[in-house]
Amino acid sequence: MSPTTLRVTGGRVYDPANGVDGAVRDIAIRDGKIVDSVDGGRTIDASGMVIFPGGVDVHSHVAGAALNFARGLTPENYRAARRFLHAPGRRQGLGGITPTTFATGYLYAGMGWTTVNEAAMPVLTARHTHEELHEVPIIDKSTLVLMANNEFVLDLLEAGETERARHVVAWLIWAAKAYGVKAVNPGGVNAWKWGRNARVLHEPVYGYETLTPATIIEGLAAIVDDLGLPHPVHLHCNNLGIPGNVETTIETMKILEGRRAHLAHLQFHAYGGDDWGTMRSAAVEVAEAFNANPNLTTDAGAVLFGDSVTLTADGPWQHLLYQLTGRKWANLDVENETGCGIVPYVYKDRSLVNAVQWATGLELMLLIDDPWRVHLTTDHPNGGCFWRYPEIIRLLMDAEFRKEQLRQIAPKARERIVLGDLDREYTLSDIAVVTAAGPARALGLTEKGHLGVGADADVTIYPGTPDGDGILFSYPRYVLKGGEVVVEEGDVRAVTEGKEFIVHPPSDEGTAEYLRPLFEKAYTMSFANYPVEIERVKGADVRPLH
Amino acid sequence: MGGKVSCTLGEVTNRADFIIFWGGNPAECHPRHFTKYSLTPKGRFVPDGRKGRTAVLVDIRETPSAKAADIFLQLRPSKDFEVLTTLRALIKDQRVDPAAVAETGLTLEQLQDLVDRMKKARFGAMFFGMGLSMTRGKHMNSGALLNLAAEMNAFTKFVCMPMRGHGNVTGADVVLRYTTGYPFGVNLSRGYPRYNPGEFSTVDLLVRGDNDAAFILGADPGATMPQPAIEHLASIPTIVLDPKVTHTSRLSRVHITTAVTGVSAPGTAYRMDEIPLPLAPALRSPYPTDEEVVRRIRRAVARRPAWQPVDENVRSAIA
Amino acid sequence: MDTKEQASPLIEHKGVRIEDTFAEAFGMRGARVVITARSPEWARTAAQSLTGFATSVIGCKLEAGIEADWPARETPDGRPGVSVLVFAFDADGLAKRLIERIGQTVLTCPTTACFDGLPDAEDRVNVGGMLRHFGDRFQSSKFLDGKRYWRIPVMEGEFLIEESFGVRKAIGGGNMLILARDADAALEAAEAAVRAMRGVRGIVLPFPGGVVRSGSKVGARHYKKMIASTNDAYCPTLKGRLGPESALSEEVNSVLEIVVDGLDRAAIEAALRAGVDAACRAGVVAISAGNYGGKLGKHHFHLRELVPAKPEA
Amino acid sequence: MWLGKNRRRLDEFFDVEGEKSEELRIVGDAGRVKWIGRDMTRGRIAVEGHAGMHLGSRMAGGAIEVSGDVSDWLGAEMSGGAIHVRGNAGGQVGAAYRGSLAGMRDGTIVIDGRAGLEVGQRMKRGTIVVSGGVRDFAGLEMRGGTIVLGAAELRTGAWMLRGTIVVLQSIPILPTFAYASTYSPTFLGLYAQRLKRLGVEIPVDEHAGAYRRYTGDAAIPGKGELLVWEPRG
Repeated sequence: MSPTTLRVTGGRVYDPANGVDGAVRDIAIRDGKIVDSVDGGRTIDASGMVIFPGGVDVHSHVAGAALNFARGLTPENYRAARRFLHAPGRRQGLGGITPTTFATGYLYAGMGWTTVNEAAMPVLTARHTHEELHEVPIIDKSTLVLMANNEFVLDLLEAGETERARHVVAWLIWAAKAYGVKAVNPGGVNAWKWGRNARVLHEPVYGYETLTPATIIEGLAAIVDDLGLPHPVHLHCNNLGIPGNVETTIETMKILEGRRAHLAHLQFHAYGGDDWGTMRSAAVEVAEAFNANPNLTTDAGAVLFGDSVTLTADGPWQHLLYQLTGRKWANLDVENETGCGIVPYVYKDRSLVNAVQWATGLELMLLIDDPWRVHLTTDHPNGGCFWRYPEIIRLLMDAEFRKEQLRQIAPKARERIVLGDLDREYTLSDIAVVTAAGPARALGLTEKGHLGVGADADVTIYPGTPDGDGILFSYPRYVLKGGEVVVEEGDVRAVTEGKEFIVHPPSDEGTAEYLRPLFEKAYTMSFANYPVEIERVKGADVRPLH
Repeated sequence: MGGKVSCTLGEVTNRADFIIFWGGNPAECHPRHFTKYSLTPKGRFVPDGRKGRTAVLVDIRETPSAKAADIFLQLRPSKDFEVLTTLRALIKDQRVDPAAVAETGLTLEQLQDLVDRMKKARFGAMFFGMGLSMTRGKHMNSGALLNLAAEMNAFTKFVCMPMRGHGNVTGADVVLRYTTGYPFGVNLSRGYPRYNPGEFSTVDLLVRGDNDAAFILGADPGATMPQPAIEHLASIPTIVLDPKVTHTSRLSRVHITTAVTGVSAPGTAYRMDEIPLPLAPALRSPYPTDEEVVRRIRRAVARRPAWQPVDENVRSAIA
Repeated sequence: MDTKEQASPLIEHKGVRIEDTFAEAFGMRGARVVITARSPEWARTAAQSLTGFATSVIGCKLEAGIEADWPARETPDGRPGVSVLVFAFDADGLAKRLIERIGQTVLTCPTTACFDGLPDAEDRVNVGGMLRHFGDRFQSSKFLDGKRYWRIPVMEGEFLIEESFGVRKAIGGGNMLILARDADAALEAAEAAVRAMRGVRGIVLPFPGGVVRSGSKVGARHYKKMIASTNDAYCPTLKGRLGPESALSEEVNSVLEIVVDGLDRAAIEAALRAGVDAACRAGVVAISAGNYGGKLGKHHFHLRELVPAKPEA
Repeated sequence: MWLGKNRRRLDEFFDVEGEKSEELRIVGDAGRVKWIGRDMTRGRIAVEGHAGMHLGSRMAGGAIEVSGDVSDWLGAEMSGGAIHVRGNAGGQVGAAYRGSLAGMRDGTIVIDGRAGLEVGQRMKRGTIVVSGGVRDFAGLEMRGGTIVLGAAELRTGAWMLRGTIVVLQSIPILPTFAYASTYSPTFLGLYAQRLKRLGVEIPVDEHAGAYRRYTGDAAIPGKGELLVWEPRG
């Protein structure tokens, strides 16, 4: 069994939430929590090593029907993937671009990340998402439920029934056993069900009289605030990936003034130009607008060169990408709620568009002043796999290295970006902010992302010097999750079960009865079977509201 | 290169105004499909129900489902691939050879008419059955229809999905995908998942006699598989878990009677559109559930010394 | 040209004086084009057309000639063929000329196909890969054993051409002069020499019928703009006017030159050796060679090395 | 080597003789031995008997000869080298493994006997010859390269984008292939010359016949070609 007490001594601690910046401190752990001091138990001598709070991924796609669809679509990726052989206490699996469930847990923990937010879950298949998450070991998880194309919600917003809409959203969150609300291409996914998109924020969504993407964004942001959810509305803006979308993104920020919101994978929304030939980075404009809006948080959605699978609820974008690449395409529309598209993709450094994307993600992280408001992500697996985060960390910390990399990219792209002019280098403390403290704060997970007394004992201990590739963060020496040593010397040593964070916002008692007839008209299953039973969410941890 | 463009069945109910059934006989094999999902129900954007939809049936014989269709296209056996490939060309305004088309049993005019109607549809849905996926061409026939549906999205909205067979086939497919990465035909004998349909799929393993034991759950290969496969099953230790005695039980060493899933055993079943449905048992059964039996076998096996896979990339001393 | 007759020990071959001088030749870049066709005649027709108007780089930017007939079993596509050697100052020029000439003379010629004859050469120029544009995107390619071939649809059927052609260092301007008593003797000797030299692989004789009657000198005495002008020292009709400046002795009344371009020194030597031997016959006074004092071209072929050493008499 | 899930020594199954060498001779029935010559880059393997699945899979160089039959996935995704099978082969010769975008990338496969389904599926380059004929879907989704077939069943060249399939007798043609002309393609001479050295004859004599050229597959739309030999008279 796990030791109930543990001490980590002699390491340099980076705990920005508590103002600790590289001081040598001892960390004491009892019953999975960080405490002042302990007597006895195991001691890990971390002299010469650096200590971080366990990483927190604010936006990743690790489970659910869409990801599972992608798995089936790309067997060729698995043949080249890292293999996990089964062993006593450890299950088989495959890594790669869309790792299998067990492998996902081992890979995140092996990298030092201990909390992951699955960013897109329909209510209708939430039961399945939770089944998968249950099979993702070690790490703690949370989910966001897709809401910006749910026809019940859209109809109410169109009718101006915001009060009722709030109750419906609350009811749906609990039905899905979700932690927060995700809005993907508001109105656009719904329009895609007729093969259309929502390109203009202030024009009615196809099929509606007055409802615009702007009203959906405003409405959902208000509802999430009113419900007091720990995490604000998590928004995937309209026009993802399209040259010139900078205008949409900045306009979205205006719509959100005075509201909390998290803008997902900002890189994909920060392009200038008119078409693929003239596309350029608009990171400067976007970062400037973002810096002026302290109500917002965001994550990078950085791109790394190499294979990926793009996977998003943004169905129309995926159809466009399919037509551009001429490769495989999968699409799965979910009745009444959302859709999803999947297209395998290769980011090439010699491609103008891809090189601009690569630079834009880094530029945003370097141009946004406050590291607390921008988090490290690749929108896994869209921009690159989560297990490649250490590569981004190196790029952020080393301006010289960035300049070297710039020489490899399509020469034309160098005129479309500003990365070469940016000398900022992240400090270790900044890295602790963008990988753990910041995202934990944005998610409202008060026991995560720091090492103060009372925090969950999720601790990652890295060697004090970089490895041969100049990457400091690829292999932690130790990873503690809930006070247990789960990774030691690059090997998964103990496989624990993680928690699942959910919320239970209040909804009017009549909400179910209001929804039932609508549901029976729109859906093809029984209403009683719609909500996920709480018993099906293993390790559920219902979090308080504001 | 192809794609899989699908949706949940409610999307079809609410939106589809043009529906093609290919190589299937839902009227007899999926009796509630027409009435519950695809044809007769009124949908949000198809308020007239059946009147608001055009149904096409493509098959090699006039099954009872033909009566439910507005258009019945009868093609000659094993010509599905030829017809679908022709349709893929026609939607792109490419020329085809009328004489070769005629050999399928359908005329070029019939197919052009079908294409014109498909393009005029607001939301098209295609369903296919074993008449397509299990006849000459097999997975390539299904692939042809899936590709046609994907490519139709350049003109209008189209989706496509298989009418899956009995049992929780879709569920097995879903769970295998998230645990191993692959949907079927998975081999774990090296300690990690390997996949190769034709090599590791059950029928191929059995026909070649590659496996030395069989554990069969929720299937009756003894009724459907080719004779060499059946003979091999009979020659090795075969264990069957099933609520009733099946063809496979008769040739197995052990048959364990289990509770009927959904009737007296709980769980999750996946509908053909991959929606998970909770199963609430209505009755009690004197028999254990499949899950219980598997857990008990697993516990018993765990008492034996464990087999440890060796990483084949590590060139050990044995080599 | 250095026109002085050398007063050195007398060399003789078959009774003909071999002047102790040398041919001065230049470094060039060469390629070999193998043309096949349905019949040997069509292959030769294309080859003749390809090598037409390619006597001297000075006036034609290219020197070319037919090297050999190839039996069907030796060609890449198993049809009868002809190989052609082409020479230019550099690889770029060679590529340009090949594209122009193959495009106009082989692509257009019925039943032909066109292959690289220097597969081992490391330097390569893109020829088929440019000519493919004639196909207006209807062309297609085949990749076999590391080589790409282009298939260009034409009215007759298809024209097949290899994408890249090997280029190697080569030598141009090897030569010999036949100094004869009269015009008949000069021509007969030249014809005999050409017949003998054409049996050697790796060389071509770029002038008409292999023979040039109008040897030239660098520049001109009177016209400043002329790059080359008549080789007055070897013109028999000018002996009277030039006096001692003429290179010709009393009995010489006609001179013909044979110019050899080859892929390497050994091939040119073999050709000259055969040529000198064949040209030494009745009516021929002497065999000489053209040079520029040895300062312009780095390849020198000394005639005395090309005739069998005479046993000491 | 592996027996099922267990790792065993080679000499439990074979009598092993000789020194380390670039040449390997396997004598006896290896019909159930998979992955012979997988990933090989040079040298020579001679199998005197049958060989199992995935023979020469992903090989990049060298040569393999089999005197008997081989199973499926012969030379799958190979990128160079040569394989010669005297007997018959299974399906997916030179094909792409499931999901891969490209099958055979270069090299040569010669089968004196017959082969199964999906020969040369998604191949990009290289040459496959099956003298005895194949089953359905030869050259499926082919993207380049050349396949020469003694005979073929249905759907030859289905969904091909580019590449050449030569068939030495009349076959059923998909409606999405358009007949173009009857001629003697010059480039076939190149292949004929090369394959003659491997003991394979392709007819190129204009007096003996000509090839009917079909282009397709219009479903893609592709610009591949089927060349079907038609003897004169």
